[in-house]
Formats: sequence, C-alpha cells, structure tokens
Amino acid sequence: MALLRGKAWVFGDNIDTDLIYHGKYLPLTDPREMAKHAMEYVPGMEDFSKRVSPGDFVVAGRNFGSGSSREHAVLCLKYLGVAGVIAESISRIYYRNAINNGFLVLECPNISKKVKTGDELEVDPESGLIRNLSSGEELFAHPLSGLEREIMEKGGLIEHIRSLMEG
Amino acid sequence: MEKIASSKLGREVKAGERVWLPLDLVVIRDFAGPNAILQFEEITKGRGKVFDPERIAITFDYQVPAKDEKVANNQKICREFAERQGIKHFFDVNAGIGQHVLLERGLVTPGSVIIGTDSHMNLLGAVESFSVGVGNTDVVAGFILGKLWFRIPQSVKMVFNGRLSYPVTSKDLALFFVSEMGGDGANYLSVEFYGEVIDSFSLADRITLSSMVTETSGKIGFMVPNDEVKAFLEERVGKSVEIIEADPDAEYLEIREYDVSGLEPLISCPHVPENVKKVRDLRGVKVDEVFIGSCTNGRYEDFKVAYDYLLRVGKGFNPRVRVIFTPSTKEVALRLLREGIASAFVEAGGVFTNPGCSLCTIGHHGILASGEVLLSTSNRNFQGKLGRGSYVYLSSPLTAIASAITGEITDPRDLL
Amino acid sequence: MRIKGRVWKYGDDVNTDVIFPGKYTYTVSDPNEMARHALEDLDPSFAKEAKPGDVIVAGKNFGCGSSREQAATCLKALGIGAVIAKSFARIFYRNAINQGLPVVQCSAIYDLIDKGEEIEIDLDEGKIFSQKGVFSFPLLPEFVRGIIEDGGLIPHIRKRLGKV
Amino acid sequence: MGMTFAEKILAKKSGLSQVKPGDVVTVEPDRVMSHDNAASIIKLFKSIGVERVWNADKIVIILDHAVPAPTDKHALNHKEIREFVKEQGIKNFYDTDSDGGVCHQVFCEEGFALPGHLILGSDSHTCTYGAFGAFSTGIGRSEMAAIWAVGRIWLRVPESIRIELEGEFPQGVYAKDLILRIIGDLGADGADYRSVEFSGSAVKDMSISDRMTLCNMVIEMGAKNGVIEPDDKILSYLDGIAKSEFEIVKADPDAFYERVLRYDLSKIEPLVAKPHGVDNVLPVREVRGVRINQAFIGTCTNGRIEDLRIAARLLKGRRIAKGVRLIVIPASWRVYKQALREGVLEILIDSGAIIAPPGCGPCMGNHLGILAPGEVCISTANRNFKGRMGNPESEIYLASPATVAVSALMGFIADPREVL
Repeated sequence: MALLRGKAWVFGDNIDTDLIYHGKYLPLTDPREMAKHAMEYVPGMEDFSKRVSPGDFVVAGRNFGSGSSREHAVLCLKYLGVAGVIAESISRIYYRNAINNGFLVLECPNISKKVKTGDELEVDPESGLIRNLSSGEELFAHPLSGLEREIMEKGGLIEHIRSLMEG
Repeated sequence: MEKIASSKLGREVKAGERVWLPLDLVVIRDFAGPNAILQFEEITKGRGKVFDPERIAITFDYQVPAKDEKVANNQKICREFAERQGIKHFFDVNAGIGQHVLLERGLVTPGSVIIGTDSHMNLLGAVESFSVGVGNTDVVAGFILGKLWFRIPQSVKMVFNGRLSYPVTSKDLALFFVSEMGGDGANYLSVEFYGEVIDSFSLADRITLSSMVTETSGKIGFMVPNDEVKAFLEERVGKSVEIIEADPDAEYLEIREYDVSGLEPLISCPHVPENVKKVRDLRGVKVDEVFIGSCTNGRYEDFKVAYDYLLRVGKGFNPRVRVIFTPSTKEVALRLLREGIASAFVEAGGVFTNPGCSLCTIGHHGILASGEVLLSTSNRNFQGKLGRGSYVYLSSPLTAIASAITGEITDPRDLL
Repeated sequence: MRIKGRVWKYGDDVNTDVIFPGKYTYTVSDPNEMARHALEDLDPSFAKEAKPGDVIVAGKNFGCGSSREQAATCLKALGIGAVIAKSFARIFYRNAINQGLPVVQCSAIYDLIDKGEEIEIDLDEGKIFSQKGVFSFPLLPEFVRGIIEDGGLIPHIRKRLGKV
Repeated sequence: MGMTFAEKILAKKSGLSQVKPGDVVTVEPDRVMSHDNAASIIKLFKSIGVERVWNADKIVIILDHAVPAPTDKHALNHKEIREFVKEQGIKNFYDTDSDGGVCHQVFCEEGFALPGHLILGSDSHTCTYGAFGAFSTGIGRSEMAAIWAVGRIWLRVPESIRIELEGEFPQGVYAKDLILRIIGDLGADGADYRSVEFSGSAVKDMSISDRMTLCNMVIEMGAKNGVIEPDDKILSYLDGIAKSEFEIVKADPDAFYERVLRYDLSKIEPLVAKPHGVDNVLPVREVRGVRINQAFIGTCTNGRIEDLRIAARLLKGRRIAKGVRLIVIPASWRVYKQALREGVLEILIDSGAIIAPPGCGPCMGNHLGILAPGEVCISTANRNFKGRMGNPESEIYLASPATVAVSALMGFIADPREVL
C-alpha cells in the first residue's frame, strides 16, 4: 500500500453516523448522490462535500462512526474522494464497513489534538506512521492486521469473496 | 464469547484471533437489505442462490408501511428476492421490529451466530446469541459463503449486585452502564453481565440492557438466561435449548462490580447517549413530545409498567405534549389491545401506532421541528437524528410517562 | 394583457396529482423547485423544456382533483403564460386566477392547434391569434381580470387594503 | 320562482332576495377549515400585512395530512401552525394527538358541520359537510389567506343537479358503489361547477356515514358542493354537539334543476374505479382476479366505524392473502377508540392488517404505505390518479370497504358477494 498525502479536516469526538450521513438520506442508493450529504449534519460543516478535495483526510477524536450500521456513512466519504479516516477510536461497525469497502481507517491516539484543519499529512497505511508535514510532528497509528489488510488490498470484501469464489 | 466461537469451529479460539465463523442466520431489513441484494445480484450475475434459504430472514421495520417511493421500492426488492430465493422467514410490514420478531418466532437460540443490517442486532445477546450488526457488504458475504470474518473480542465482566427499587428500571441501569463505560468504552469488546440484579431481570429487562451495549460501541452483551428466559426460548423454539456458561477461569480484560441498590432514575441528555445525568437534576425541562417504544423499550412489560404508573397517578397527559406509543411487534400490539392498555394510552391523549421502529428512525410518526424537545425510551439521541435542530433525551418508560403527564422532565418518584 | 408563446398540448382530465404530485405538497415550497416538478407524472419533458410565455392547451376538466394551489403555482413559477382548456375544474380555476395565471375557456381551438405552434392571447379582447385562425373566448369578469393583472389575489388584496 | 338549495343559501348569505346561476355574490363564511396547509396559508396571510385574523372563532385547523410528522419539514409546518393558533387565539385547533384525525371527519364529529352554514375549506373534499345540509366547498391557499384577512369571498352561483335515489341496496352493495356509479355515468367533469342535491326516499334510510361518502365524492365529478336535506337523524346527531346555532335551508319545491337523474339502488352492484380516473368505473366482476399488493381502508371517504365494522365482519377469523399488505387507518381518534372498544381493531390485526394512527395516511402519497413501481392497490379512498399514492408507475383501484376487505382476503380483486 502506497504512501498517501492530503490535507486534514479535523472533527471532534462522537461523530456519529447521523452526523456523517443522516438517516433521512438512507433511501439513496447511488454513492455519488450519497457523497453530496457527507458530514452535512455536523454543525458548521454543512457544505463539507463542496469544500473537501480528493485525497484529503478526515481526522477525528474518539468514537468516530458510532451508531447505525449504515454503510452509507462509509460510502459517502469514499465517493467524495476522502483518502481515509484517522480517529482516536473508531466504532466497530463503522470500522468493519470501512474495511469491507476498501476504505482506509486508522486509529491513532491524540490525533485530533496534534493536527489542525488544513495541515498536510503523509500517511503510511502499512506501518501506521503519520507525518504532519505542517508541524513536522510524527504520530503512530495502529497498523492494520493481516486479514483486514488482505481485504483492503483486494479492494474490499466483495472483491475478496470474488477471489474466493474463483479460487 | 470464546466458547461460542470454539464450539462453532471445533477448536479452541482465543480473543484477538481473526476467524471465519459459520452463520446460523443472516438477517436483512428494509434498511440496507436492498443494497445487499443488489450487490449480491451483481456479483452472482443474477443467477446466484443464497447459501441456505432457511438461514436467511427478512424483516421490515424501518419505515413501515412504506414512507415514500424509495422505501416502497426497497421493500419490493426484498419481497421479490424472498420469492426468488425461497426464503421462508419473511416478515412483511405488519410484523414489527426484526430482532423481536425473530425472538418471538423461535429463530434465536443461545450460541447461535447471527448477523443483520441493524446496529442493535446485538440485543439478542440477551439470550446468549452472538448477534451483531453489520453493513450490507458483510451480508453479501454471508449470503454467498454462509460465514463471515470476525475478530474474536476480548471480554469484560460487569457484575451488578443489589436490588433496583421501583420506579428504577433496567433502562436506568442501562444508562448507568453507558455512562460508566462511555460511548466507546466497550469498543470491540464483549460484555458479560452478571449479578443479583441480572438474575432477577425479565427478558424485556435484559433486552433493554443488551440493546444499549451498542451505545458503548460494544460488540455484544451477554446474559446467562434464567429459568424464565429459558422457558420462553424453549416454548418458542419448540425444543429444549442449551445454556452456555463461561468457564470459571475465563480471562477477562476487566471485571467491574457494582452495588446498584441506590441507583436513581437516570436520563441521557443531548446529543450523545453517554451524557447521563440524574432525572431530578433536569426537573422542569419542557418536553414537546414523548416516545415509548423501540427495540430497547418496546416490549409488553415496558408498556405495562407505564400503564400501571398512569393508573396509579390517575391523570391524563399534558395536552401540550404529543405522546407516541409504538409496540415492537404485532404480538405485543395485540396483547396491549386485548388488555385495554392501548385503549388507556389513547384515552389519556396518546397516539398508538403500528409496530415498527417508528420515532427511532427518521421518517415516521412524529419527527421534530427545530428547537423541539423529545423524551424517548429509545437508545440514541444523536444530534439531528429525529429532525434538524431538535433535542432528544433518553429515559426509562416510567420517567417518560411521568414526563408526559406533567409536560416537563419529571422524576417518576415525584408523582407517587 | 397579451400573452405570446408556444403550445403544449394535453388531453382531458389533467388532474392535480399529475400537475403537482401530493408527495411534494408539504416538502417542496420554493417556487423554483416547484416549477421543476410541474406536470412531472404526465410529461417529464415539460418542466425541462417549457419557456416563459408558453401556453398549455388541454381538453375538458383541466385541474380536477385536489384543492392544492401548487398546481397553479408551479405553472406560474415556470413562467407559463396561460392555460387554455375546453373546461376547467372549479377549484383549479379559482386557484389559477388567485395566482395570476390566466385561464381561458375555449373548445374550438383544441382540435385545430398542434404542439409547438406559436399563439397569442389577448385577455382584454377575448381572442386567441394563431396561424390556424382567430378564436374567441368569453371575457373573464372585470374584477377577475383585475386580480390577474395585479399578479394574484394576495397582491390584489394588499393593494386594496393600501398595504403596498 | 323557486330557488335550489345553492341559490337559496347564497342569496341568504349575501343578503339578496333572489339569485340565479351565473351571478357572482360576495359572502362571509360561517366557518372555514384548514389542515396542514395552514402553514403556507399563514405565510400568505402574513404577506398581506393584516395583523389579526378576521374572526378567530370561525377558523378551524385540523392536522391530518402527515401525522405524526414523518419529516422535519412536516414537523416545522406543524410547529408554525401551533405557534400561530396560540398567537391568534384560534381555539378550534386539533393537533396530532389523540383528539384529531382526518379533518373532514373531525370537523363533522365536533359539530362544526351544520345545516344552513356556508363553510369553506382549503381542501377539495370540504364538500363532505353537505351531508349535514351545509353549503361547503373547497378553495385554495391564497383564497383562504384572503378570507382570514378580510372575511369575505366571491362565489359564482352554481347551476344545480338533482339526483333522486330510490330502492334498497342489495347485499354487498354500499353508498361507495352508488357514488362510483353516478361518477361513472356523469364523468369526471359531469357536474363541473354544479351544486348536486341528493334526494329521494333512499336517502332517508341512509346512515350519516353513507351520506358523507356520497357528498365527499361529488368533487370527483367536478361539483362545487353536494348536499342532502337534513332530517331528524341529522338533528338528533347534532343535538348537544353543534358548535353554534343554525337554521335549516331547503330547496324550494318549484326550483329549477339543469338535470334530474334517478337511481334505483336495488340495481347497483359492487363497482370499482380503475386506474387512472375516478370515472373509469366497472363492475367488480369484470376486473375480478387482478392481483393486488396492497389494500387500504381509511380516508375521509370510507374510514368511519361503519366501514371498519364491515371489514371486520368479513375478516373475522380469517387471514389476508400472503403477499398482500392491508393497511387500515381509522378516520379519527374517535373512530379508533370506538373500534378499539368494540374489538374491531383486534380482529383486523389478527387477520394481518396494520392499524396506523388516524390521518390521511398514504391517500395522497405522504407516508404510511407508499407504492413501489408496478404495484397495485385497492383502496377505499376517493382518487386513483396517476401517482396519487406516491408512485406514477403504480395502479390504484377504488372500491367499497367490503370489496377492499374481500380482495385483501383473496389476494386479488374480488366481489364481496362471494363471501357474504
């Protein structure tokens, strides 16, 4: 997995699935449509989908993605071009959904305090090393485990199943 | 947890391992189910058969009957899939909340492994089923392979000793647990509940507690069935069931013991469940709407306790407050109708709805306007979940009914 | 008052649900967005292609059904110049006038005119001019024309009450 | 020269001794009614610049179109209405709690629909109140805002049609079948701008509920209003509940009617209106076997206790067909409570039905049972327009509660006489 570089968007603790992707948009099935509503319910971030650039990172405090099992909350960020989510802790269903969709999620202690919105990050998903190029600080995220990395590298669980079926 | 996984795989499994577990049941709902079906059809090029049509269940509870065209279409996709694949465990829009329907229909047993597109699937831990909420992609894997990857969670043990005294309920204990754990305190963990309080809990009480494990990001919350719960399961399943008990020397990440005899009515304040305070400290906060129902507090016992309280106080609801009651299932609804409980709620000024998730999901039965306050017996009070700019508090059915009577947040002890 | 535009032609009993579906009546209130749903369930191309001044020519009983005023508002918001029909359902008729949308009752034109033709309506003379000939229609009562000229009932009342 | 009901009441209300069809009169209504659309009427009212409504006691607001609120937009509408009624002192307000229900049902139950009253509502089915001898008709939002501001409206005096009803309904045939027959015969604009008077010996035998079904649907043939001369049945119903004084207005015996039609009830059979027009009427037997996905019993047309009893009688101890959703929505909480007490709701739920809270439900596509593309619904409502229940690619058949219940039982459209 290659090194990633992008700008950080910093959010607080407990960014739940309704803030990431509100329940009223659940009937949507096209992920490009979903992307337009990403983070819409986070106060002050109503137009996040317009402001974010492909390759940017979502950085958050603890308990990111708590709540619903909705996969939309992963797809909306993925299809917006967000490179990944780095949070102090990530709620388990969200974590699974991200891995299953080949969307990078990393848990990194204190990240929301060490990074400011607009900082340039360089992330190595393999080792978990995160370099804040704006401050020069280095942070370490928990690297992905073998099985999770395997699924990620295939591009998600579906591709993984395909390869299992063919193999 | 390790025991369930070990028995499924026929070898010893330890926490931290990543394993593929065979699935006893794969459940989809009108929410996320259609996405899973469409993905499944795409991968299998429309010709695939599910691994076992007997081990798939479809329930509708999210926005029933269909709230708009998209929901109608989603439900239609599920109905056609059920028909095509010969899925017998299909429950249409009249049945109620999925997990509860599965329990009532005898589809859940201790030790079973179940996945479903509902983050509160894990409430089935109340009967020792390893049930977890997943996204639609996991379901597709389940449809095809009949198994799924899991990281076997480490376990924590919560021991609640003492006695809860009326009007303190299992919901207050659940809120206490959430505040003790924090919103991510049980992330990736399996929680086992023990103690005198748990032993005395009815199935409904257990469901309330296990459903709130989700709000601590816990994977599952187990309780060893007592005789009453075991009898219920056996009646529903139609045969004897085997209870699983953790080994005396099992390893726990942590063991916490509490004496909860002095527990007071608690309430969770906007906008996160872990923001728990004493009800009496919030006395006087005006409420616009009260909701009793959801997978957390939608069982017969939850309404019965509210009904008894209402009779005891002998007053109707504050006319300024909209009070909404939603039974979890058709079975619960019928019992409430037969016993005159539904009637009493309606006569007191409340709205009694058809079974389902109702006011716990956006899109049905009483969404709030900006600035309005809801007191709900459900499990989440995320910002904007039930209407942009609204405020949601979570409490027990007793605190809810007391507040419906007065029109402001009220400690249920105050009216007795 | 004169109106000039192209003809959009529809049949009998064009009802309020196809003009403006009920599912939008409480969720869509912005006139521009309302305009985008005009005649959605009958002719999806209409809202996309109709130009200001264009005229709807329809058969009998145009606007039957609900009292929803949005059925008139959405056409007005789209810039539709007038509706000509063999007959109108009464609530729609009132609603159209109250929205300042001219409604013209004329049967003769229906069989002769085709979609896309240019026509011109003179509301004060009661005449429709087209390449197929000139058609007359009964004049609207003067006070009704007054409401239309003021842009609808609300502006009309404001004017009368001196609140302009 | 004698006057019809419409001529007489419009003459009386405008202070004239005589009016004729085509005249335009200005009148002050005795009562006006609005539902959730009061929210937009409020905005229009405010834009006029008048501070207080003309007469707070004459305004009735009953929330029903989307209750309890299914989205935050609906919730906001309701909130704005609650604030407005408080600010203006409008006491006749029925919120989304268990006092309300479908506006027309509640309006009648609460004793607002009175003989000789002139009532306007911002809903097309306001014509229902003719069952009580009122002149009632639907208007738009701007017009309602104007009435709130100035208390007056212009009305054109309509031509009148008289429909004489004789004979008795055969078993399995109801007022809904009769009104479908009449609409089928006259066409969707057959009574455009007209006042329709129902008379004859059969009307006297009809329940108030049946009379409401008849008057409710006259709008489906374009009528301005429908009316039935009040009798003792109406007067004893109103005894004690009438919200104000009233005086019965009757047509003169020598009044002139543009048309007089006669129907023998014994010759009517169970009917449906096929998609997508209410006047597309056929005998049930000719569409027998059409598969249905959903059956709906409710609305201002057929959601009363009498209607629910008919359904319960047919469904008692039976299960609806697999693959069919039966949605039952009592027209008001009063009806709901009555049905609950009588065990009607229990019978219906046992048979597989869903009982949703009183309100309009899916009738105009707001929530609680929207159709998917290609689906078919048989409904006791009053409109089967394309897209009416939220989806332009679905189909709606209209029929009596008995026909709907039996069809739910069979899984396809069926004649109630088959199981009676």
